[in-house]
Amino acid sequence: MMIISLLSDICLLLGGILTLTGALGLLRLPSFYTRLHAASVTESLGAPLLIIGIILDTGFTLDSAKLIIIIIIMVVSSPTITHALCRAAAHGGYTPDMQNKEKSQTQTDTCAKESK
Amino acid sequence: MNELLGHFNYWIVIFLMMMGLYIVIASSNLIKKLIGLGVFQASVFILYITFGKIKDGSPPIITENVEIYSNPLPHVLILTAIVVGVATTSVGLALIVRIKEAYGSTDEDDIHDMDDNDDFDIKNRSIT
Amino acid sequence: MIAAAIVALLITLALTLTRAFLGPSIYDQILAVNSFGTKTVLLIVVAGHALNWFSYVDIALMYALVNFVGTLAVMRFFEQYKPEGEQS
Amino acid sequence: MIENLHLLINVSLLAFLVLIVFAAINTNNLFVATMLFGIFSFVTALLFLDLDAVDVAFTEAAVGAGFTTVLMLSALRLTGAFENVKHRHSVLGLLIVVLTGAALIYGTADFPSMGDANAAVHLNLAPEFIQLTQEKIDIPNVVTAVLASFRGYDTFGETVVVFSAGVAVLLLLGMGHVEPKQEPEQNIVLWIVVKPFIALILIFGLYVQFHGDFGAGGGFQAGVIFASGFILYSLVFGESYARKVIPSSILPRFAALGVIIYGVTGLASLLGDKPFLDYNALSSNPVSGQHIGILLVEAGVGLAVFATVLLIFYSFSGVNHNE
Repeated sequence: MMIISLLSDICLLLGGILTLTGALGLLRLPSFYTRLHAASVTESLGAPLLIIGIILDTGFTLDSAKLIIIIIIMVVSSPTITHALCRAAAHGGYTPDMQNKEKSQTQTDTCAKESK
Repeated sequence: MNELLGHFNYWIVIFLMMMGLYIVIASSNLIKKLIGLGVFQASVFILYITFGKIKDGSPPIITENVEIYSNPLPHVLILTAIVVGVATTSVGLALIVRIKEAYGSTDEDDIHDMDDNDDFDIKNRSIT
Repeated sequence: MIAAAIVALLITLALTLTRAFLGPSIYDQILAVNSFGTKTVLLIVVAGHALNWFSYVDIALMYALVNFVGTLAVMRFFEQYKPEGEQS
Repeated sequence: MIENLHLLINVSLLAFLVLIVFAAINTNNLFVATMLFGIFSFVTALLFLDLDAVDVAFTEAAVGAGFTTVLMLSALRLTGAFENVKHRHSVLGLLIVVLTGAALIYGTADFPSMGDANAAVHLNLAPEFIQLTQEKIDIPNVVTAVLASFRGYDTFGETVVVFSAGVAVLLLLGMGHVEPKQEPEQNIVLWIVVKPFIALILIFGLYVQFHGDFGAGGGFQAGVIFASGFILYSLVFGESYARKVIPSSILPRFAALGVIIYGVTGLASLLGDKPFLDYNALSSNPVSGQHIGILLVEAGVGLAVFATVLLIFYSFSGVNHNE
C-alpha cells in the first residue's frame, strides 16, 4: 500500500514538472516549430503520468477504466493535432529555418505581420 | 475578510458582465457584439450557479452518507438556458450572414451609412 | 503531492494563456488554445480526485473529445479560408 | 487544506476569465476572439464543476466550448473578413458600463454571502424537490428529475424554442448544397485517427443519454455530443459525405419528431385522467410511470436537440450563400 501511494506521488510530481516544463517551453522558445516541439513532447509524457498517478490512487474501479480511455484519447489525439497543425503551418508558407536562429526570429516576425 | 470572500464571486461576475456589455457597446462589428453577448450571458450563468452553491454541500445527485445537497433549481434553469442560448446565438449568426450578403459588410457603422444614403440599392449592393 | 500537482497545473494554464494572448502568429495561438484544453482535462482529473467532484471522469472524457473536435474545426476553417483571403 | 484548494481554484479560474475577456476586447481579429471565447467556455465549465453543478458543466462544455466555436467559425467563413475589426473607444459607453457596474455592485451588499446554507434561495422549493425526488420519482439525479418531471412544462417550452431556432436558421439560410470539389485536404493520419474517435463519441453520447438518471447527463447534453460526432465526420471527410450518411432532408423531420415524442407523452398522461405531463398515469405503479415518462421525454429532447444542432451546422456549412 505504501509503495503504491509512493509511486502515485512520484508520478504526480514527475507529471507536474513535465507539464510545467512544457508550458515554459511554449512561452519561452523562439519560433513556432520549437514551441510546437515543446508543447507536444512534454504533453505526450506528462499527461499520462499525471493520470496514472491518479489511477494508482483510486485503485481498480470503473473510474480507473475510464481514466485509461482518457489516456488513450490524449496519447492519440495530441500528436495528431500537432501533426495537422504543423502541416497546416507548413502549407501556409511558414517554413522552419534550421541554420540561423536570428533569421528564424525575423521570419517569425514577418509571418506575424502577415497574419495580422 | 469573510465579507470579502463571501462576495468576491459576485463582484468578479459583475465585472465580467460589464466587460461583456462594453464589448456590445464599443465594438461596431456584429459578430464581436455577439461574442460580447455570449460573455454577458455566461456571467449570468455563473451568478446563478454561485447562488446555488451551499458550503460543504455535494452535487444534487442522491448518494449515501451525504446530508447537504447544493440547490438543484438554478442548475435546471441554467442547463436549459445554455442550450436555448446557443440556439438564439445561431439565429443571430444566420441574420449576420444575411446582412453580409445584403450590405457586403458586417460593420454596424458602414451599414448605417448605407441605410442613410437614399441612393443605396440593396439588391446591387452599390450606390446608383 | 496532489496539491503540488494542482498548483503546477494552474501555473501551466496561466503560462499557456499568456502564449495564447501574445501570439505572434495565428498558429501559435491555435497551439496554445489546444494545449490549454489538454491541460484543463488534466486539471479536472487531478482536482476532481483531490476535491471529490462528482463523476469528474465523465466530464474529463468529454472535454478531451470536445477539445479534439474544436481544434480540428479551427484548422479546417483555416484551410478553407486561405484561398478566399488571397482573392479579396 | 481542501478549503484552501477550493479557494485557490476558484480565484485562479475567475482571474483567467477576466484575462480572457480583456484579451478578447483588445484583439481586432475575430478569429482569435472566437478561439478565446471557446476557452472562456472551458474555464466557465470548470468553475461550474467546482460549484457543484455537474450537469451544467457538462452542458456548457459540450455546447459552449464545442458547438458554439464550430458555429462561429462557420459564420466567419461565410462573412469573410475577420481581420482589422474596427473598435471605437466610446467614452459614453464606458461611463454607462461603469455606472451600471457600480449600481450592481452596490446591490450585491444585500446578497447572502456565498455558500450560506440559510440563504432565502435554499429554504423554499429546493428541499422539497430533493425530498420528493427520493419519495416519488426514485432516481438519483435530482436535476434530471426536476428538469423532466417537476418542471416538465418549462423543458417542453425550451425544446420548442430550440426547435423553432432550427426552423428560423433554416428559413434564413436554407440547406444549401455542397459541391464535391470543396472537400478538405486529404490527410491519412487524420482519417485513421478520427474513425475510432467518431465511434467513441457516438457511444459516449448514448451513454450520456441513458445514464442521465443516475449521474451527470441527459437529453440536452447527449444530443449535442451525438451531433458533434457527425460534425467531426463532416470536418474530416467532407460535407458531401456527411450528407450521404445523414441526408439533410430528414433532419427537420427528426427535430419535429423529438418535439412530438415529448408532446405525445404529455397527451398520454391526459388520457389517463391526470394533468398534462404527469407521468404517474403511464403505468399502474406511479414510480415506474415516472421512470417511463422521464425516459421518453429525455429521448424526445435528445432527438430534437441532436437534429436541430446538426441542421444548424448543415445550414451554415452549405457553400452557396455567397453567390
